[in-house]
Amino acid sequence: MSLPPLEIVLYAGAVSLLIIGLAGLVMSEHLVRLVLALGVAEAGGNLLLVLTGFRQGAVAPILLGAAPSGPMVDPIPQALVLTAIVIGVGVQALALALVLRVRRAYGTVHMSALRARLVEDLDEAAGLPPEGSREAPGVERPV
Amino acid sequence: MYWITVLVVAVMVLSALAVLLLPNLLAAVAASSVVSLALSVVFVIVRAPDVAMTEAAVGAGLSGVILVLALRRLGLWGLGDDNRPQPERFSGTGDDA
Amino acid sequence: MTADAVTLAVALPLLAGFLSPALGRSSRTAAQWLGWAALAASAAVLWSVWVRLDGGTAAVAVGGFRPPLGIAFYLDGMALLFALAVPVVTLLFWPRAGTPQQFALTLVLAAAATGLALSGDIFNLYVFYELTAVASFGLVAAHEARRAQAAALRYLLLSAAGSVLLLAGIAVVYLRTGTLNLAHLATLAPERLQDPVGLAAFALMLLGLGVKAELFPVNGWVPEVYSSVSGRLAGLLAGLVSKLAVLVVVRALVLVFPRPEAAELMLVLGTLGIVVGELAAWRARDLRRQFAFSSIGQLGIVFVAFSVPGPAGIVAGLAVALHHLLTKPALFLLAERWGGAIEGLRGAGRGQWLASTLFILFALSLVGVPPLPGFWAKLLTVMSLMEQGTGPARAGAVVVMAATVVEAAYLFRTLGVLLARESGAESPQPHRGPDLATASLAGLILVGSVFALRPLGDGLKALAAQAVDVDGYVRTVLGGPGMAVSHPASQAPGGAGGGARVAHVPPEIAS
Amino acid sequence: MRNFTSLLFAGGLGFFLLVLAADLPLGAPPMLAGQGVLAEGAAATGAANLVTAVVLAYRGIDTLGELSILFAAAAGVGLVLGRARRRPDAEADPEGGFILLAAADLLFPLLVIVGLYIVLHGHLTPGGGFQGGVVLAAAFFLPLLGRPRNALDHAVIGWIEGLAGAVFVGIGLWALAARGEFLAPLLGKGTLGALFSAGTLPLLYIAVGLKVGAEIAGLMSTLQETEAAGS
Repeated sequence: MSLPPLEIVLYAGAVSLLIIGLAGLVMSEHLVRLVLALGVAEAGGNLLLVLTGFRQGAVAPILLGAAPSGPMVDPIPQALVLTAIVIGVGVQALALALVLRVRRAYGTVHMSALRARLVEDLDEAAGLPPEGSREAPGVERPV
Repeated sequence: MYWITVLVVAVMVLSALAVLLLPNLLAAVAASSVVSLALSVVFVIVRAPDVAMTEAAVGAGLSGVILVLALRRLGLWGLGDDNRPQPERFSGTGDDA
Repeated sequence: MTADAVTLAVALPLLAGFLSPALGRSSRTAAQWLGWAALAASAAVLWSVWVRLDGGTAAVAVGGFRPPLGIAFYLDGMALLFALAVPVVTLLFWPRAGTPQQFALTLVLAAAATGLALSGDIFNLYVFYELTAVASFGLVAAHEARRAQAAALRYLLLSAAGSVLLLAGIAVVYLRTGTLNLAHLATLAPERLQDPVGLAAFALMLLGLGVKAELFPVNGWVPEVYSSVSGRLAGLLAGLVSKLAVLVVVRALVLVFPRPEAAELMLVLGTLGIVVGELAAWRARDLRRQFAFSSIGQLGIVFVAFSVPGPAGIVAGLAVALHHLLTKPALFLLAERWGGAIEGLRGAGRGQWLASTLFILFALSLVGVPPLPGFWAKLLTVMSLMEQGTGPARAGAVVVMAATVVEAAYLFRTLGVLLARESGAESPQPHRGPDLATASLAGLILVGSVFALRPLGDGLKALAAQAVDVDGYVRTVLGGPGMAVSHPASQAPGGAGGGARVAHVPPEIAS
Repeated sequence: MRNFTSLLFAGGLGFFLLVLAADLPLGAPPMLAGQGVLAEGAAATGAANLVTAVVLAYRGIDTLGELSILFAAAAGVGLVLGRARRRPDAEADPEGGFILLAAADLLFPLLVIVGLYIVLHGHLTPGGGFQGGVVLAAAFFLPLLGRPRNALDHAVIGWIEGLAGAVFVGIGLWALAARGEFLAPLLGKGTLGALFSAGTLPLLYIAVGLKVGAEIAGLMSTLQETEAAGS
């Protein structure tokens, strides 16, 4: 019985974060928790990307002194992840600002309630009568 | 080294689960900061010091502050159970599934 | 002007966008003129590059780093056509009544869309894709009505989930191939991505890019967003941004994932999109949502057309996409003019003859009534599908034809209401002229193209031949002077350096 | 029902990704482009930190896009929360306690220096414009927590972020004019590892640091100033 190699442990961690985050995104109800789940999923994606450049026994891609002291890990995925992290926090801030605004306007922080009221709002804006008898609104929206 | 990695990854995954499952949102935000901190340790382990610094500053620090500010403005700044109190028609079913 | 200057088409709108909010504090007019100037300059640069290339192709190494290492922009007819459409359409749909912040976001959106058309590097495409996404969230949320903010939030969450999948797909591709450049990937793909893992990566990327392209399972945002924002913004998003996302998918399909399974996946999702979109449009009770769902259906046809391998599919897809790029924004402008529930529009079209004529024209073309371009686009699609001859392709062709019937049913029903003799309860006021001017321009181009079908067809064929020429792409990007010297791919993948190793002998994992 | 299908979806995706692991070259990536950067990155850019070389030189336009995303997000937050909508109760906010105030005053110069250090050494050591920018933003935001009545001047922030972005694009355009390639590295490479080396890369990182700092400070103070959502 040998232990799984280090990369597998890390890869499993990254995939777990991705799955947990995506599961949270489809199942959560509270808007703030949806934003949090998104952050977890992004963290998983970022780790996955960094792992694509990792190799055993290599050093960080920074030249200290004249000659490199052995093989280095791939710097490209690290640069990509720097970009992805900053993108993630920008999107998160915008999402939270929208949550605040939506809460102020609709008085709810729950996704299903928000969705129902949004549909009512759209009907009202289009001048449609608020109709309860309309067959399940879910049928009309392709998700 | 190996067991440290396993430990950090385990902490990271368990905190990620906690983000979804903790009933209190302030606690969930704290858990998400723990995810980021553990992740930045993992980045150090995979020889990505730049990414580790960014993740610690941005993921754990900045995004934690933004989340806490938002929670304060939402009036969810407390240690109660955030799934119940909203007086709404659709109360949080499935929030902690 | 050398081809290198094409980076200006991305850089200038960004520069103007950065300065716009600060400048707008002192003078809103100055910010507006700055934006117009930047977009006009961007269009001029792209036009002059197009003229210079004269049907050829070129690659631009951004920053001067040779392509597999640095980022390359690839210029061919298809890329330049869509890139040129960006500043032109953005100028036509400029948010005239907006704030300097909205100008800034519109400029950033234009820069990102241009980048999507030109870039030849998958992560750079991801960055531009995210930039279009964030800019459009801001633009949607800038509307005063609270429904716009709710729609923007739901759009953001869906889109961000898609981006995570896209990022995961990119990670899998990079792990397999060690490169991000599309041309380099095209050389490596036959060896490293022709298996279930490659297909999985394509599926992840398709779902991620599909959010903007209104692809079937990830298009829930479409009706909500398009019916909460102004007709100008809806036109911009439905007409332009969705097409550029499709363009990226097509590039990935042609260059990196030329497998029948990948095309079949696109065919199936596109077909489902047609069915869901057209049926929902048929059931919709207000003009905005009818057009939004119809947009989903049309994008489904685009995906179905592009799923046909070879130049025939590209020609058909480009025809449908360009036709939709022309008609749908104009229809959204007309919808803003009338707006509201279809039943409330009884007789609204009488007395507004220009608008009604335009509506009839676009509706007929969208349905595909013979002399109009929409007919030829659909005909090309159906013919290329039938020629392919496989079961799913035939089914797709049948669905496209059935969709035509459904489209005819609901568009003619709406038309009947608009032109009905008896007047409705309240007659909606006609407003602003400029919207009608833009729509009339689109109408003129549509009618004009009827008389230029042959040159247009030849032009599309030339574009398509260029687009499917994978060898040409690779040669242009990687084979330039001074680039092939120590191109890493030319070394045997098994032995390069200490780290490179072929995928199928991973001893650590096998143990 | 919805939860069940979602769980099924997530489980399926997880299973699928774990199966992928068997076919992926984990721990020994092909690194075709990566080898190239490792081999010639230092010589081509003069940066000792190769991640910085990739971020600012090889993939400089990615970084420009990333700055634009942050810019668009900050503009979006401003549009959504609205500058005019200042919290009516902001005047009534109590000042922070002595510890918070003293800490904010003590930390301010320290954070500014650390932030600048991180920005300026981005081409030599881990860190750079993004990390340093966040620290700078923290330096300016922290006193705000202690004294909620003093708000940051959004006009100044707007000019800083606009001009810093313009400087980044401007350096790119300068390279286009001088070398014919947008964002190509300019100026002498210097000695590897010296503070004044790597040509225009440190200048680019300073622009990044200022822009990121201004945007994040503006973003946080907008969030801080907005009125409570429930009211």
